[in-house]
Parts: sequence; C-alpha cells; structure tokens
Amino acid sequence: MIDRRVATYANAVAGIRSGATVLLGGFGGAGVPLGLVAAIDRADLRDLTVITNNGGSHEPDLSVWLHARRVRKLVCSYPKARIKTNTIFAELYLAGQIELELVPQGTLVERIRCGGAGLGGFYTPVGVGTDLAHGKETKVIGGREYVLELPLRADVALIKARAADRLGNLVYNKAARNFAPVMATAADLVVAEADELVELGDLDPESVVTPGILVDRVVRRGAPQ
Amino acid sequence: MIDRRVATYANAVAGIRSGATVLLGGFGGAGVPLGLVAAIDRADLRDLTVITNNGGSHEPDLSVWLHARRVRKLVCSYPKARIKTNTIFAELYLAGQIELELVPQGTLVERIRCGGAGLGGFYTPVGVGTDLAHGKETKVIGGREYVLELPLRADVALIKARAADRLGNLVYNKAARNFAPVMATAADLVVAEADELVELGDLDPESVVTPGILVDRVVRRGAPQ
Amino acid sequence: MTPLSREDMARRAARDIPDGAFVNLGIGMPDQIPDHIPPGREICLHSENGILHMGPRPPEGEEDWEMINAGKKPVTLLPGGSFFDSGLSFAIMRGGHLDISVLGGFQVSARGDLANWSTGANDGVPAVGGAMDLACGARQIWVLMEHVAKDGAPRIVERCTYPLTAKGVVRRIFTNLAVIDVEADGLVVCEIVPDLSMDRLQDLTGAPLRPAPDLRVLTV
Amino acid sequence: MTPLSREDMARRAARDIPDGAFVNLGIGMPDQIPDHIPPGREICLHSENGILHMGPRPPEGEEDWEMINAGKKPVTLLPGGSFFDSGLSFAIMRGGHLDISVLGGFQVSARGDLANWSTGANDGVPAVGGAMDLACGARQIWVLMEHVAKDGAPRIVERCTYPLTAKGVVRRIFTNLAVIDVEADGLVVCEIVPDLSMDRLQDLTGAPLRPAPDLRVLTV
Repeated sequence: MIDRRVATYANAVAGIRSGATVLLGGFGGAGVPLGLVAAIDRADLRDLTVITNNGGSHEPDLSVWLHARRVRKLVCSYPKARIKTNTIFAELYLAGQIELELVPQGTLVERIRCGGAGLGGFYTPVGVGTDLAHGKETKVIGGREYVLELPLRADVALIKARAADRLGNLVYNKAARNFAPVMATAADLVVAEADELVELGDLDPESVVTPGILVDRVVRRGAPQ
Repeated sequence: MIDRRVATYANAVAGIRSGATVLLGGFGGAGVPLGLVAAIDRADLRDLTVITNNGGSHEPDLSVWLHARRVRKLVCSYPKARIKTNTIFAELYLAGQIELELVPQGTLVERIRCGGAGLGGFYTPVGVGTDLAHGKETKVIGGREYVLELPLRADVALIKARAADRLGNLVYNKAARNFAPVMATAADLVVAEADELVELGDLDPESVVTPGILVDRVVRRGAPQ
Repeated sequence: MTPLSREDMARRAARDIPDGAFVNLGIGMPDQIPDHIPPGREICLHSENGILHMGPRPPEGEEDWEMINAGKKPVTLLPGGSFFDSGLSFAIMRGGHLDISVLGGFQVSARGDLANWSTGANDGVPAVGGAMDLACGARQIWVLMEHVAKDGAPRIVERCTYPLTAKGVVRRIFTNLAVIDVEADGLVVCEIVPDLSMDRLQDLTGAPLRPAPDLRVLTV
Repeated sequence: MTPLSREDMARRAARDIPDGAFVNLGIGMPDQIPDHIPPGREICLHSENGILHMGPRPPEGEEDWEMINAGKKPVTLLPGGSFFDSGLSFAIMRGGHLDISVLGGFQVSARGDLANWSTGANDGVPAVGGAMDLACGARQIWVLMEHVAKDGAPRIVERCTYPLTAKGVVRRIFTNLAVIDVEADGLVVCEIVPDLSMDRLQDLTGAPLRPAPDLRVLTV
C-alpha cells in the first residue's frame, strides 16, 4: 500500500543530514512550512545549502536556522528583510559568515522546474546585460540575446500544503501555493506539511495541484514532534 | 469590462488568416475543439502550419483540414492513425504533399511551454543519439549529453475546455486537458471552445487551470456558426 | 511650477491604463495606482506570487496572511480571480502576457535601460526579487519615479550608473514633472507640468529631450 | 521448451513490480500487466496524457472518450487519482519520478540501447509519440518483447540496426524465453524457460549472454 503519511515531525525529517541542500517553500510569510523548519532545527543539522525565495523575517522561518548558524549558503531572490526588526541574514552576510547566490525570482523558480523536469538548462532573456548574468554563457537565438541558466535540484524539499491524502496528493491555500508545486518536482525527498489530512478520494482529481507521485512524506501541521 | 465571450464560431475564428501557424489541442480524441476545427474549415483557410499531437483520425478533427488540403506543414509527435480507416495524412505525406516535423511528445509540449514562457530554448536528454536529434546542437552539462530544442509559438491556439467564464478562466475535463493549458500560453490569439459558460465567481479560484490572462476568446460548444 | 504629489503621479499613470488591461504593479509608488483607476474601467491585477485579479486590502481584522501580494501586504481576490504557482506566474510575466508593468525606478536611460534593483553601494544585502523578470516580459514597461533624486541628480540619464535591471525595455516614464516616452531615437516629452519650461526640464534631465509635436500640460 | 505466452510474459513482468510503485506502461504488450499484479500490491499507474492512478477499462456502455489512456482506449480513475497537463506529465517522465517504465521493444542492445519506435523502413509515416520521453526518465526501464522477431532474427543484439529510441537505458528484458538484466559489463540471464539450454538461448540472441550465479527457471 502507498501511504505517505507520517505521524510525527521527527519521522517527517528522518534521514535528512547535515550538509544537505534544501528547497524551502514560501513567499514572504505565505507557504513556509514552519513546523518542518522547527523539526530541522531540533534535528540540529548544520552546513545546509538552502534554496528559497526570501531571507527570513521576524517569523520562526529561515531566520531560525540562520540564528542557529545552520546555513552555509543561501540561493535566493530576496534575502533582504523588509521588516527591519530581523537582520540576522544581513548580519551573517556582512560578516562573511554565509554565502549568497542571488537569482532573479523567475529564474530561480524556472531553474528548480528545470531540475525537476529532467532538463539540462534553459536560455532566458532575464538578467541579460546585468550584473546577475556576469560570467554566464549567452547565446543569440532568433535575434535576441539570452543567458544560459542551469537546473537546481536538492536532497530535500520542505513545503506547506492545505490538504493532503495518503497518496501524497496536495492542494494549497491561496498565495501560499507559490514555489511549492515546482519545488515538489526537484528533490530526492519531498516532505509536505499539510493543514489537514483527508481521505483518499476527498480531493477532486481535477483540482489536485501536486500529484502524489511527487511527494514522499506528508505530516499534519501540529502533529507531535 | 473584460469579456472574452463571443456569440458565434465565426467570431471565434475572425481574423485568422491563411498561412497562419495554429496550435491545435487534443490527444487522440480527447480535447480536440471540433467546433473550432469546423469553423476554420468554413473560413476556407489554406497553407496552415499546424502544431498538434496527432495526425487526425476518423473523427472530424485535423483530418477535415487534411482532406481539404488546408495544411502545408504538420509539427507532430504521432501523425500515424491507429485506426486504419483514416489514412489521409499518410496519403498526403507519401505523395509529398505535406511537410512533417516529427517531435517527441514531451519535447513538443516543452517547446510550446518554452515559447509561451518567454524563454529562448532548453536542453533535453530526450532524443540524444537518435535520428530525431540529427543536426541539432548538443551540449554536455554535468557529464550528461543534451540536445538544444527551440521554442514553438503560433499565431493562434485552438483548445477545448469544460467550462469558461467571461474573464477567460478555463477548467478542463479529465484527459481532455492534455496540451491545452500549455498551448494557451504560446499563441498571439488563444481561442477556447467550452462545454459550458459560467458566471464570474462560479469557478473555484484554487481550481482554475488556465487563468483568463492567457485566453482571448471563449465560445460555447454548440454556439451558432 | 508645482511638481505632482506622489498620489497625483499614481493618478496620472492610472489614467493611461486602458479598460480591460492585465497589469502588474511594482512595489512602492505603483502600489497606489489601483486607487486611482477611472470609474468604469475593469483592470485585472497580477501579482508575481501567483495571483490574478487582486482586489484591495481587506478591512482590518480580516487579513489573511496566506493572501498577500508581492509586497507581502494582505490583499483580497475579486470574482474571477485565480491562484497559480510561481512557475506559471513568471511564465506569464516573461512570456508577454501582461499588457503593462508599472515599475518604480532609480534611473532610466535614453535608450530605455532600467536600473531599479540596486544602488550598487557595497554596504548592504543585495536583493532582486522579481524586478528583472518584471522588466523583461510585459508588452509595455512603464516607470513611475521622481524626476530627480533626493540630492538633485537626474534620474533620467544618458547611461545608467546604477546596476541595470534590464536593457532597452522602458516605454514610458511618469515623473512628478513630466510624462516622457522612450522612442527609438530618444526621449520625447508628451506632457509637462504647468509653468515649467522645456529648458528647465532639460536642466533636470541627464539625456536630451525633445517635445512631442502635441506637447500638453500635465494635469491630473 | 515452451516459450511463454504473451499473457504469461505480462504476468512475469508484473511479478517484479513492487508494492507502492509508480509505473508507466507502454502501448502494446505492457498494457496487459495491470491484469496480473499480484494481490495485495498497490501500484499507481501513470499515463503520458496526464493521468495518475488509472484504473481498468470501464464496463461497456460507460466509456468516456475524454477519459482515455496513451493507447486512446477508455480507462477509469481510481480514488486518489488526478489529472494534469502534458507539460507536467512529461516533466514527471523525464524528471525521474516514475519508478518503472515497461516498454515494448523491437531491439535492445547489449549496452541497453533501445529501438522501439521505427523499423527504419522508408515506406510509411514515422511516428514517435512519447516513446523517447518514456525511455529517458524513469528510474528503471524494462522491456517486454518476444525473444526473436517473426523472421527468427534476434531482437537482443550487439548493436541496434533499427533507429534508436534512447541509448543505454534498458535495465531488464522480459522475453518469452528468459529474463535478462543489462549490466555494465553485459547481459546476464536471470531466468530461463524450462528445457531451454543456455547454448540454445545464446543461438537465439545477437549478443553474448552469461548466466547469473543464481540462474533460475522461468515460471509463472
């Protein structure tokens, strides 16, 4: 029987090691799997490479890992905190204690999709002629200049869903969807934290956003540690 | 006011010209917009380049255009008819009266996505070392060989939906979804034939598959010619 | 002469957005545009984080923090709106599906180059977000910015000195002094605030300007 | 010796599909595999046209022609199934998300090259469909085919003479005579039908075979 459900957060993050590359869902405060973030924190992992859109805020999000010095490198489009109360990323970055790969947001999600879709790279017009394309291969196709971008994959993806079933099918809530469906394609281990676990057949087959084949573990938000 | 609804099939295909490149939805018999196919036939267009998965069957699908000699070139993954009663594509092809660009199905849909997503091309492992990659640029990335594939775009996309609203939002039915959501991104004019037109707000915002921004016209299946 | 207030700048830009347009509004000043869309026009707002047909901020107490815009502020969804993932959202942006993007700017060059993501100062954390993507794909890119910087330096320049966001993309510039189109052969002033001369406007601008044949007074 | 029937070939392949596997079955002989999955195993079937967790053909009269598989035959959906577009469907195939693809074959080479889309004869309409995509991305590619062609020519060969579908992808071959693994250093016979000698099997094969240390009798 296929059953992606795990009973505890410890089970949800079991086997993830220090040194792992982690795709972390969310845009701003929407869609960050806070329970999984805490579980990784409790597992005391170090030396992580984190691929995510934002650099942490005053919420218990990526900033928890940053405070505990768990992150070696951040691949990110917007590492600046908008709310000035959280400057942990800035502190580490300006002290040279964390590596940053800054990627335009659309290129970030497309690179993740590229990795998840088994492709080797793509040409995008975004960034051409800017500092963020510095040193990258370019190519003129149909008279327009493009920059070559390479796929991103990770050991693990941590995402948040609204509901999940035992097959791992996921649906999302509003703007909390953002990177999650793409991240779910691009990691060896995909773990989803769902507001709700539902019975098989409860999710409308036309409305499933992430089919279960992409998901390895689901844990209910608020499950025991 | 935004209103993508048109009252007749003639309005749905108005402005499409002979010589156009047409994305035509459908996989086998599922998802082919038969009413739009007939409308193009009535408009007596010629010299079309058609990008679609199949080469026509005994249904009044692409084969209608083939019988009337409307198609100059077919870009397609599976032009063979499985049912031997329809051999119109084979007839034309073997007589040298139609051009064929044969593309692996996944590469076909990815090239259309590439065109719709504003990208310049992508590297795929599919086809490497085969006749279908003959003459194409290759590149070794991360130790694996890939072939460069270029975007496909069209003047018009003709697709079938289950339901549509006045903003052009679309949902689909089962396996009739196939190429339509991707084709809807990659044409200057996107026309959908929907089983049903519904009121604004009737479609669940979480379940809309093709957001209205991608769709220019919707016509109800069975609308007047 | 009286420069436009920030509110009037947003109002002026809003006037040029036609009925039925699909629009993305950058963070900052362009945020205010929806408040000033002339009555009778239906505009459909896209947000990079995967929303189409955004409505205004909800009443206090009804905020939903899983329903935020690109600026991370709570918003609502209008009937006919929809949600999608970031992959499709940026495909929409890059793929030419937006009619108009209205962006903030640090500098715009005479050839339409845009600098709006970094001042190049090496003393902070860089961040780009969706700025480069937004500047690349919409059918028209408009910029809404003060005509000169706080120190009086022109923001419209021969060549951007700040790091580029994208090259040759800006079509129209709305400042607090003028409305300026970026044409193939240079910058054309379409509207200018009352009691400001073209000569004086040129003094405040780092690239050559020429008046449109039908140069008008900029009023809101 | 008695070669396996086509049904028994499907039954034998089915036995190797573990509980919980996500599988794509090619058109033709692999189609029959679902009928032979041992009881107690839950297998999740993917169809290239955008279906996950397909069920059997519906009863006559209940066919839905918008609910067809890759072979264009009517199917059903099991609870927990879902629909998606061809873009995601092929991303799933190429991206390594399928545990197993079982494909038909014309020829397989000693290095696991697969030819299954064209005989190379220049007298018909070429068609590839999803064959090349399926042969590229699954974690394991298995081939289900008769051991020799109708004219007696070996289908397992040193080098494919038919046009290639993909290079170096096949992991296991189920024929009506044997089960053969493609290893880095050549072809290894794991199972062989009763009363067939390795020598005779080698005669029917166009590339060198060696027996597995635990070579077994192929029964179903």
